[in-house]
Amino acid sequence: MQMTYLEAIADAMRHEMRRDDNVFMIGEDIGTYGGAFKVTKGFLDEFGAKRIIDAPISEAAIIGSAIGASLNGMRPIVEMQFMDFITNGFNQVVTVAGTTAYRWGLPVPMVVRGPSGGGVGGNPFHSRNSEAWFAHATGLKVVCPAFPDDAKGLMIASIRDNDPVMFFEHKGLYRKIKGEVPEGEHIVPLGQARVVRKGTHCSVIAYGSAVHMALAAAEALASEGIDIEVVDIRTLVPFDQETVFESVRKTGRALVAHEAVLTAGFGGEIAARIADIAFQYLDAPVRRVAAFDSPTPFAPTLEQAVLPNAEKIQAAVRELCNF
Amino acid sequence: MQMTYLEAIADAMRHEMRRDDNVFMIGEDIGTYGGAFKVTKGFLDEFGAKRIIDAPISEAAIIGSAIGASLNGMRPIVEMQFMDFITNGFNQVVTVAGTTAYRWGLPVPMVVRGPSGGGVGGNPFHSRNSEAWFAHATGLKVVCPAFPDDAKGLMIASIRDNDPVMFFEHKGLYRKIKGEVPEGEHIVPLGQARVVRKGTHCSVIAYGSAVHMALAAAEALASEGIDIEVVDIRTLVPFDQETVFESVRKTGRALVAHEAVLTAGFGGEIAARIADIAFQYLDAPVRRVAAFDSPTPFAPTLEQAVLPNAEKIQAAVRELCNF
Amino acid sequence: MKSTQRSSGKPASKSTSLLTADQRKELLSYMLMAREFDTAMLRLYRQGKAFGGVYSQLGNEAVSVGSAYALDRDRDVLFPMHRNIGSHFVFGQDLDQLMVNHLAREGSQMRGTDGTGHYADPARRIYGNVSHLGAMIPVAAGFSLADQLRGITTVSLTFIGDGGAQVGEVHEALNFASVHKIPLILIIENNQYAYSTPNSLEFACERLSDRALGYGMYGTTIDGTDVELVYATCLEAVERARRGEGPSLIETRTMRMRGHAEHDDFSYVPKDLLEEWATKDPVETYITRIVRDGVMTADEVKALRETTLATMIASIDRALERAWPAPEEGFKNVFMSI
Amino acid sequence: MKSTQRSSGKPASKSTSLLTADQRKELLSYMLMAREFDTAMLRLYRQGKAFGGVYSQLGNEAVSVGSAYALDRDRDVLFPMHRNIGSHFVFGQDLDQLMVNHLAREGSQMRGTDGTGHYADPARRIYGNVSHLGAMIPVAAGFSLADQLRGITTVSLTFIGDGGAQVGEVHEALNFASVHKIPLILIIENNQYAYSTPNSLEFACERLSDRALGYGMYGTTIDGTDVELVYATCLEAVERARRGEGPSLIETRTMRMRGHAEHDDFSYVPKDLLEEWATKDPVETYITRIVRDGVMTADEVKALRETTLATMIASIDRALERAWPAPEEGFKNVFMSI
Ligand SMILES: Cc1ncc(C[n+]2csc(CCOP(=O)(O)OP(=O)(O)O)c2C)c(N)n1
Ligand SMILES: Cc1ncc(C[n+]2csc(CCOP(=O)(O)OP(=O)(O)O)c2C)c(N)n1
Ligand SMILES: [Mg+2]
Ligand SMILES: [Mg+2]
Repeated sequence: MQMTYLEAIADAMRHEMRRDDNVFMIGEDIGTYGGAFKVTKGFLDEFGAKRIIDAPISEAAIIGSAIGASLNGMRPIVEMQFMDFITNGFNQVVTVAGTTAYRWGLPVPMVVRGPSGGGVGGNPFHSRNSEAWFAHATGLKVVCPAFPDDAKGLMIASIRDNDPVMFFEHKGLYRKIKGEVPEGEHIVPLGQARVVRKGTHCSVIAYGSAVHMALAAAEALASEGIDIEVVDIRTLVPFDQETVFESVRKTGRALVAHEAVLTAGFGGEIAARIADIAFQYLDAPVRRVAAFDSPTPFAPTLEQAVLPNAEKIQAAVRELCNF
Repeated sequence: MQMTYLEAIADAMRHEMRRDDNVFMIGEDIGTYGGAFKVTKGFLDEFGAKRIIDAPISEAAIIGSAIGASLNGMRPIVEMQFMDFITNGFNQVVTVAGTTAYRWGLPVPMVVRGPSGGGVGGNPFHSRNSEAWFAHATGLKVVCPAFPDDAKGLMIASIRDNDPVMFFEHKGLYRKIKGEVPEGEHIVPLGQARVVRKGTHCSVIAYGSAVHMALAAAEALASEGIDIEVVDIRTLVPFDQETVFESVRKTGRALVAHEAVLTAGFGGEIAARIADIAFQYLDAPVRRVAAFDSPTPFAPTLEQAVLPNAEKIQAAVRELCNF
Repeated sequence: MKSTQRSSGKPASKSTSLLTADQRKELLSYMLMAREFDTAMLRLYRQGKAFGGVYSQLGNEAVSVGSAYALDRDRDVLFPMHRNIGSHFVFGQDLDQLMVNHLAREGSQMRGTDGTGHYADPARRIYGNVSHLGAMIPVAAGFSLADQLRGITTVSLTFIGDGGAQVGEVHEALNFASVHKIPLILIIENNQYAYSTPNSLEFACERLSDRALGYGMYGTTIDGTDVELVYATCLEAVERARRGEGPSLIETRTMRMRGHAEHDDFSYVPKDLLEEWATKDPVETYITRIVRDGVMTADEVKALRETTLATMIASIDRALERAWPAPEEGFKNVFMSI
Repeated sequence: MKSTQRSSGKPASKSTSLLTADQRKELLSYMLMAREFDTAMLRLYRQGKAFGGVYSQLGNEAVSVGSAYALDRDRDVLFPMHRNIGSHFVFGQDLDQLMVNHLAREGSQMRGTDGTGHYADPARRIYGNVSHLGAMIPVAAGFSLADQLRGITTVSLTFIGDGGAQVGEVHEALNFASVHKIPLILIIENNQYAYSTPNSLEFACERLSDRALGYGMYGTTIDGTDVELVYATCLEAVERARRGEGPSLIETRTMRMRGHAEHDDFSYVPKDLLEEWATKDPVETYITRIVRDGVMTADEVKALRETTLATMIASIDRALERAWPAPEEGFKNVFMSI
């Protein structure tokens, strides 16, 4: 069935809520209003106010109570109205959720999800890509889908997972990306990258919105005779080192791309791993394309300038291929 | 003058508080008690309760009010009793402090400092190395001194800096490391790495406690005929790419070491940069030694197992040199 | 010795005015500016020319204007929120500059890095906000704290919504301010809704000012549609602050008469609630009072209103003529020095 | 209809007992366990054999014991803090297991990943805490929320200090719990100090339970040295919770009779304050009462006390004989599944 990225996420959550009474949702304005982006439109009617909880503006209490509920056998899905507001519940995520399995051997099967990313005039406080913080926090799985079918399959896998999952939806993809999505049960296991375009000259390793930039770059580069492979890593934690390794071994060149700011971003992790495990196969430096190290600015001229895009990826690939 | 790492930090702050009335301190138990680690012992007597503010347990209010004071011309130094508790004030640091210059063009000359790191039986909540979060947050300078003289010089530079500085003191070094520290004014500019041991076979790029592990490893390796160069990067942001590049160009081998957990740590950033800018000089993969991706456990057996140490660095260097 | 005071429950009201005719005229003019700013922005939104969210303050003008008017704009300091444009005007913000900032055009004090009411204008003692609700309250407290350390009393005025009041930082900031007797005034603008969420799902206390007791600070709940009452209540708070008695918490009761932002049709708000509050429109009721008291004639008000709207539209149009800031601005100023 | 109630200011006190002689004996035995646990840990600290901080609960025993005793340990759930070992005993924690956990030896329920009172023992309905003060309060609320969604009332009992009560998460959790009428009991253990910081630098309200009003929940302040009063007050809170009336906030007034942890000489505490509170020692006063009421003889109490201490020391010694957990444990269980 053709679905937008947003519909695929809603479909996954609806599927799981129908299937398992222990799944419930908590967040701001997710009930009557159906969420700021209308991801949970119709959920209140179908599942009632006990399972679709409109919470006060208290991110720490929202996440903390979800952790408590998950310790008591539930599988909460927490919506952050914007992923930016996770900074208000940060302590709950990294201090409590991310350490519980290690300390107590108890599962915290919670999904924290919401819109992240820029490119839509969101301003510095509605555009952040913060996935790397959580990848560096221990005990948290980190998921960044790029396509509707993955968004659905990864969401179902995340809800069923026994560990806390940070699920980053890219708000720019919500209604822009449409694709075929399997109906009913559809699971994409966490920890598996996906080669979304086969190619021979250079591997572009990306996730989230950057996968689409890479695919656009691939089209443009193809006309120049440069044939790139695009690997969508899909989940940052667990990280599928094998698939990345296979691709780089084959192409001998690696470009890492993400929308988050460059410094200490997850691209550093990917590039470092490539420079370690695939070193002898490399014919060129490992390079990264990412956002400039600034908050995401509001005015479209500035925002476009600082964010990565297909052209920047093209230019970098060209450099690597001419190395 | 010989000083411990802790004394050097206290000396720097005392120096700046005497010099500039706009410098004041705020934190928990820093007054009467002199701080949990006694860094501010005697400060209350010398500077009075107006400049040494014992605050309620409210990290967000502490950091937030320091930001406000700095907007009004002050130069606050904020003590986190343990750097772990920064997670409670995280939003203030990344959302407010780290974006103010960009948005408003106004300086937030604030230093947030405190003990971080493990190896002393601190438990998962008193041992975290969280510097990479802030390096990835934009608009924050990040400092991790390893030696008493640097601790002093970097602290003075941080207090005088017009940007918010996250200053990570390693609690394991507080009383363990002693060294010659210049009396009076002593400034180490932010953004300059330091080659703390010259060598030819392999560069070990490290910061904080890992510098001492690297130096211990260097001694041991020297007896095997392996001569490593140790680069202490000292400040993560701004990052001194040049010094790292020069070293790796010379040795042709790079090992990156830090005490923080591996995944998405700042070591990834350093390794990625080396794999990009120094690629053609590399004779071996770029490798990292860091903590295992877990919370820092409490029992000494476990803690020693998961943290990096000199032996792990030695083993990694040997591998690189035999590559 | 505690300045704690339980609010009376029923919003208080004063019938005689503390203010001179000129002051009352001035208050009305700011209220009209706030109102017509909204009208002009709404028009822009409908034309599809607005960029970013358009947050109306319809129904809240008396709070923004009355509170800021109680401050000394040469000494005190303002940390406004997203529905407080009225307070910017009271603090002397230049209209054209405001529009350029708001619409993030070339010449903006934020260089396009941000827009709407988020900007700071230190020369006018206005500091802006960030989107994260509650985050600027400790910052406002700290601003005053700095002057307190210098022996100067600088009152900080800031705001939070009925929704935002549930954020943890609000608690930390109020407690901190009360312990240190910081001259902070926090107005909780209870406009019945936080986005789509009604008061009943946000908190369970009777009055949000009841929280003052738990901080040992003064607290009261008042009718937020009465600009002179807001002014008088804030003036008392300013006086307490100047006497060194610390912070005040003032809950103003109003109604958010439009959606959260203009994209929101607010169909979740019961129609009769809107109708009830429409009769208490802060601008209309103040006009009635001003005219009744002979401060201005109805015609004078009408003329002022029309001029104000025209001024707003002209200023917006001038701002829109400007280009977006140059892309290079995006790469500047992440740090003050590097 | 609100269950909000202002505390009386002066701590209440009851003279007749709600409890049977057997129950009173049981209460005393838990108090003695708590007290002698501390004695034994202190001894260990002085021998240099303790690892990690040693946080005494001297003076706080009545709060831990009396509150947990009001719960139904087959239905309810406990989220203790760092000075609540007494409540672990009431909830049936096995002594040897507790020591092994506390001292992080092989066989610890935390496998050495953490120690002290941080462990969870789900079979005994005990969940531990983390060091970050206040962080577990929303978690405790969420635990009860889960059962509420299933139509079951599970009371969560948790604690925070006079210092920790200033953390933002406490505010968010209490407000959230009150809106959703979650059966949560939060005891604010006001023992006058947060580390070295006295109440006067922590908050400016008269009673920390005054904060209940701002959440529309029940609140009261009581003498925390009277175990039967703590019990009775918590029993009422449990009953309110079971009737669906939501959370309660109970401030207990005690004195921290030792340093923050044993490394701290607490020279910042005025000696006369300690002397004053020494006369109100919760264990000694309860013994006097028990003996006076003929529940036990002084000799019986003395014997029980000696046995208790011996038992503690023996258990500690058994724990210390164990090895540290194997290093490999450090690499396990970061995730439940990977
Ligand atoms: C910490 C945080 N969480 C969530 C949001 C998203 N958000 C923006 S405005 C809003 C509703 C605010 O309601 P209220 O505080 O009552 O102010 P009002 O808009 O009614 O004036 C929400 C949930 C935010 N900005 N900050
Ligand atoms: C969020 C946070 N900030 C700081 C600390 C450090 N800390 C641990 S205990 C303590 C004092 C606690 O005082 P209080 O809450 O009164 O409890 P008490 O120890 O007196 O029982 C502090 C500051 C912490 N654990 N968590
Ligand atoms: Mg509102
Ligand atoms: Mg205390």
